[in-house]
Amino acid sequence: MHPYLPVLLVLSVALVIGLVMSFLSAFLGPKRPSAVKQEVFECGVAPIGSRERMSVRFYMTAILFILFDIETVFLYLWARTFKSLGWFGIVEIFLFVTILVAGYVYVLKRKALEWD
Amino acid sequence: MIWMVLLFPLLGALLNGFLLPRRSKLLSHGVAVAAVAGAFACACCVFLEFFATRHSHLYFGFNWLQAGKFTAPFELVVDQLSGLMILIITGIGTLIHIYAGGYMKEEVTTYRFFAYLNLFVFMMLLLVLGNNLLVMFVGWEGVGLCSYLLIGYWFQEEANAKAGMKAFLVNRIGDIGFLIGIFLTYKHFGTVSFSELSSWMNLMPTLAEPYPKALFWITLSFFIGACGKSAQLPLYVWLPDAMAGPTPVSALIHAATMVTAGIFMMTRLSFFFYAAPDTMLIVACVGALTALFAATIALVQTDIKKVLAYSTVSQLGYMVLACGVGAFDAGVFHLLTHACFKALLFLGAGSVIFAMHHEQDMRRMGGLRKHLPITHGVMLVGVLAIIGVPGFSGFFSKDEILWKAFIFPTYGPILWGIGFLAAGCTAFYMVRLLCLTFYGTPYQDKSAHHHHHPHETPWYMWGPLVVLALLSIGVGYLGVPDFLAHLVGGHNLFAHYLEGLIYIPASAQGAWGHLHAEHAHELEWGLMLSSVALVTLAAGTAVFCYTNRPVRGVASFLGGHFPRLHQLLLDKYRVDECYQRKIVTPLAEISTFLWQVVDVRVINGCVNWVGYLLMGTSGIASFRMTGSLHRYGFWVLAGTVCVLIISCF
Amino acid sequence: MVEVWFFYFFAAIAVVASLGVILLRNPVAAAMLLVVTLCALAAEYVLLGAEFSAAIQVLVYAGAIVILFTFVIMMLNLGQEEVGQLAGFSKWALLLFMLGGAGVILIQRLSMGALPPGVPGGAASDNTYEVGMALFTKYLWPFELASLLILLALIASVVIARKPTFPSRDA
Amino acid sequence: MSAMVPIEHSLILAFLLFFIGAAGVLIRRNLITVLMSIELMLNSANLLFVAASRQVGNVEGQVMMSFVILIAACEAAIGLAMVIAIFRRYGNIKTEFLRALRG
Amino acid sequence: MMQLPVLDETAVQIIATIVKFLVVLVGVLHIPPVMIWVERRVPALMQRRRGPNRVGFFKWRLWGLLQTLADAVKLIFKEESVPGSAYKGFFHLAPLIGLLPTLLFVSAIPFGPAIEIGGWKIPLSVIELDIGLLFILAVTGVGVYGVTLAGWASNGKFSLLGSLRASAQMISYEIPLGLSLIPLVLIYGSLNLQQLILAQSSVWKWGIFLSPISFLIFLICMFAETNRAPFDLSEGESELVAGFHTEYGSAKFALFFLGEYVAMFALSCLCSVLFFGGWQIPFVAHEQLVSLTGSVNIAALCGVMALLLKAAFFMWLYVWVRWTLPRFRYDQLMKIGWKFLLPLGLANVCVTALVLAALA
Repeated sequence: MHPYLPVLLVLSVALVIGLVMSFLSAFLGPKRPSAVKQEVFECGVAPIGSRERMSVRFYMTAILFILFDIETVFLYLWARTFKSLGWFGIVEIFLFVTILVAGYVYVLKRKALEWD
Repeated sequence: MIWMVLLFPLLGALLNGFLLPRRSKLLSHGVAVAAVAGAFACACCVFLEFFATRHSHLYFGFNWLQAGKFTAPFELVVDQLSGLMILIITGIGTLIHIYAGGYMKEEVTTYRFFAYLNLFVFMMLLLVLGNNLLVMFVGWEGVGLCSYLLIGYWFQEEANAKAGMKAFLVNRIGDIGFLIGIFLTYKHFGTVSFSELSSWMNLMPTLAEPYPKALFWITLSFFIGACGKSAQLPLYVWLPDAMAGPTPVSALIHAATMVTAGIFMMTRLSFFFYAAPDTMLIVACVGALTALFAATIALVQTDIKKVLAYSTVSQLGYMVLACGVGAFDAGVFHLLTHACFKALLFLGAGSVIFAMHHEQDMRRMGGLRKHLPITHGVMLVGVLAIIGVPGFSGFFSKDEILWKAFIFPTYGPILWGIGFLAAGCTAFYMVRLLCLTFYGTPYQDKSAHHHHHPHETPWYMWGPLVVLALLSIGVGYLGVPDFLAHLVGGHNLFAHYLEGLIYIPASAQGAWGHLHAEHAHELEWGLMLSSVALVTLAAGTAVFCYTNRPVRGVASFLGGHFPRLHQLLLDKYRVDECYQRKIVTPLAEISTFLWQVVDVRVINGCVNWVGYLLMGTSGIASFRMTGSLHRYGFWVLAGTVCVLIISCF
Repeated sequence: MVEVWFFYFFAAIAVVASLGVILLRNPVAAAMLLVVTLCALAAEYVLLGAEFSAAIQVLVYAGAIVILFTFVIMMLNLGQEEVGQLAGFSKWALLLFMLGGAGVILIQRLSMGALPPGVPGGAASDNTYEVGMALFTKYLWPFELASLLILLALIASVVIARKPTFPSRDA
Repeated sequence: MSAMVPIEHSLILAFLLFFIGAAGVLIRRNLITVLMSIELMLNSANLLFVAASRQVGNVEGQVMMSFVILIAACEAAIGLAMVIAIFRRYGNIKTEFLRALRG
Repeated sequence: MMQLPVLDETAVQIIATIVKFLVVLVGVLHIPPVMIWVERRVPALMQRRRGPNRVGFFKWRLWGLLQTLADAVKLIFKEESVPGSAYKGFFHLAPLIGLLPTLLFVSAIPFGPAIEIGGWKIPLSVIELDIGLLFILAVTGVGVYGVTLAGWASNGKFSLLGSLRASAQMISYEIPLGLSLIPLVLIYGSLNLQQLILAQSSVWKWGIFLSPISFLIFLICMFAETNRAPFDLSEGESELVAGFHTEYGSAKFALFFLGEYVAMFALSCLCSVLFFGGWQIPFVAHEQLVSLTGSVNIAALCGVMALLLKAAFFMWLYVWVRWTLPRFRYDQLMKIGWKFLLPLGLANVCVTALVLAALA
């Protein structure tokens, strides 16, 4: 058996069961819609919607996340081959990490990550 | 270890240049001194290691340039010559660095000064250590650059900046000579490595055409290079102007080390020069003439640094003369002694200037002996050394050169005579300097705009001076001429030390037989005594003229009786003006023509015309340039698809 | 042959989802379908024996890059009506698809049977280890340079996205 | 794992993805969708790398694929930063506003 | 020609996989009711209250255990209300998208050593991969979409802000989470969870002793990744009403709830697996256990029990911390993630590598 077949099996079984569960109350529950009920909840006052824009910091977080995510992936690769590479690998990855940390320090210095 | 010698100054320069906080002068100074001192310590180790075996050693760094058959590795060599040179550079360099901390105390940008100074030491070390012409050339250009930067250190004043540019440009002429020499060398010998060239020359019993002719041009080119760097006629003009830089710079670069690079280079290539007797004659003549020429100018100068500058040119002339008459060992020995006493004199002058609050005119000094006892003492030693009083270092080295000049078969006695006269002039102007500065009555400043009494400099300024003074006396005994040394049962240690390095190629043995021939000691004694007599006479005259007398004694004497000669000397023979009229102005006019007519009208005109044409026509084509990303993207893709389809068939 | 059927299955998902990416009017839906495409491709990588590639495809591509897209879409809060239109360029698109179709035929004609058969059993037993060794030895310099690229991207995006250089028009 | 998917299949799939991506770049006016289409094109290249790696029996294609992912990440980061900057400048992200290159 | 279906290896494993998954599913479906009961009774004990104790059949009230059952039934039979401005499709799909990755996650946990049924050797994890750790990281990464979509699809102010906050928080803590596991890979040299467990053969080789800093980082990230107190900013009731699931009710809300508790459970299991020897019982080697009980299967069940006990400890820790620590502010949360945990994680990796290389 292909080792990834269970992933597919789990996904399909879970999908079926999840769909059933999420539509359970659609069948079981009562249906009495009203205009007020269908309003978005904004503490009871008339909703003004969500048309304002979000802070650019969310975007900065996501950017940093991507870049460090890649770093983490490469670190995993290195960790997996660490025993074969030894000091050579350490030097290599330290250089890599140092360069990334330089970027990290830059971001900190520019205060791009400050939430206030 | 050898790499450490290079690394220390480079590191110092980088630290001072880029990393250190800009305000801490003490730190800048400390780092710079530590860098050079560290290099000195390493250089001592390297030298001792070498001295134990006396075998020159090559250190391969990396493959630097490679093109076809041509290779220029980054390779260093430690032998008699470079070993000695690194000691001079780092040793005297350390002393001057220590001194400079005091001298530059009032500066704001000391880090810049020390970064340049350390960089200079690095480049100079590279110059002397390189085992091929290209590495040497890197150092050669590098020291030129540092010299330029340091002459113009106070670049806020236009004169200083111009002096820097003048030094750079005049040096360029020499550098072109050097470069042509390198090219010719490679063309004829297929290598630029000293060791390979040397062994090639050593192995050739005779030189067939075209080598003698080629060697003439090669050596001439190199000599032009040496003229530029070592300030010989007619390229000496930059050195007096270079005194615009801070005095420690003058001491290190323009007296002790960089200006001797030309002599060093000629010694390095001595096997070429020996094989080109015609060049040697030119070298000897240029050297002798420079020695006398500069010495006469120095007679009447009133700026203390200018006197020393012309004195340096004159002494360099002696060294070149030594090279020209084949006595490279004497030349290098004079280089060594000169490095000690001229650095001493410059630093001493620096102390005087420092004490006088940057007053450089000797006419405004006088009677400083009371205020600056230590400086006075060391300056006295320096003056005695340079004028060649027996027992001091200058005596031995200068005497050796004059003797070798005398026995030179072609025009030997004439060359000796010129050198002899120059020695007399030297004695006169140096004693004059001493008298004007330290003796006599203090100058009464009518306007009295400074009330400070001159004070002795702090210990870290006079300390190096004392060391240099001791060296100025002691170093001479390394090279006591053979006939004197035989009296006490020794021989010329220095010549002996250099024996392995400087040799006459087999093919040129015939022309240089006189160097090893026996000569009558009586003659040698006679020459020596006569020069001592002349020196005594000249010094005595100077003392007579300049102490206890209205100061402008001889000036008024000369001005009264030979006003035109006096004016000529004061105007430095009007060489600068001549250059200006004959070379600079025509060049500027040609350049203006090239700029105004050829560049602006012809070249720019053509380019503009093409541009207008394209702008006119491109309007027709630009209807496709919509600025739409999609269209651009589409055409890129369409092109790709087309290429793919075409490549399928 | 089961692998081939799975391959077709995921290929179909990928193609349909990617068509959705470029055709749907709602950018969030497009982003989600992009995730689906990426995951389907990850499944293809697994089928091709490249499990490490599949892992980073999901981890970095689906789990990070598309998150960034989603964030930007939500941050700018673009309504559907603002973003849905096609560029006025449909005839070119038509031509493009014709060329594309021609390309498919071309590839098919060229490649079927023309390529050498693959090395059997090419999938490494320990895929991650092998990729790591290749990356850290043979591709040492590209790897180090890649870190510089990341640094560059980091600094550039901070600089570009941080402060508006012009007053914005709608403010 | 024994049976192999022929490389032609991967080629065709990669080709389809590439052309779908290219079409997205050409026909959409929304910068974000354009960027996503570029991701599709990059993915088609990735698929080719992995398939080729399988074909020749070593992992170098996969190493390349990880580099492409890295480049895609950087591209997305900078591209989206530019989208944000453009949004600030023009108030929307339609491509027809970006006509600075018009001749 | 008809042929009786013969059970070959593949078929057995497929059936076993489905069965194992169903068992796991049924198991995790019981977690929320139990946990909700715990979350009501434990703080009640802490605060000297009684907590829910009324619901029951006749006299059996079972310490309020039935209250949660009643809650579940209520949730399922409630009317489902969808905001008019919502993006309907994604609104319905979001809980599912949030749930699927956590189910995949929990499926990747090896609950015990392999058992043998009818001569077939069946591993006790639903999904067993060589790159198990990377798989887990990948599915947690995808799990962010559930939260993001839920908030966006609701098209409400609070939901959107809540979901952006929650997803930014989750991705921020994913990095230290990933970094904290690298030292373990360095030490044990594998990405396979089962092998990681086997490498921790004795208590002193447990991850917590070999890499305590990793454990610290992992523990903090565990709380942040599940948006639990003290990092439950995304649903900060006082500012955002309920965060990304403000608009959800009835069964879909239950699905979010389920997803959260399954994620907690999965992370607790992962923590036990990575730092506490997984299913290995302290001081008792598995071979000893097999010879003691005389059966591989019983020994394996003991292992499963051990793992569940260890996981239960962390589940309880979740509750304990929730009622002990106050909530962080959002800037503090981000500061901890990016300025404390990230450098700490990197330093931890570097130091571990240096020490290992020096020891080697």
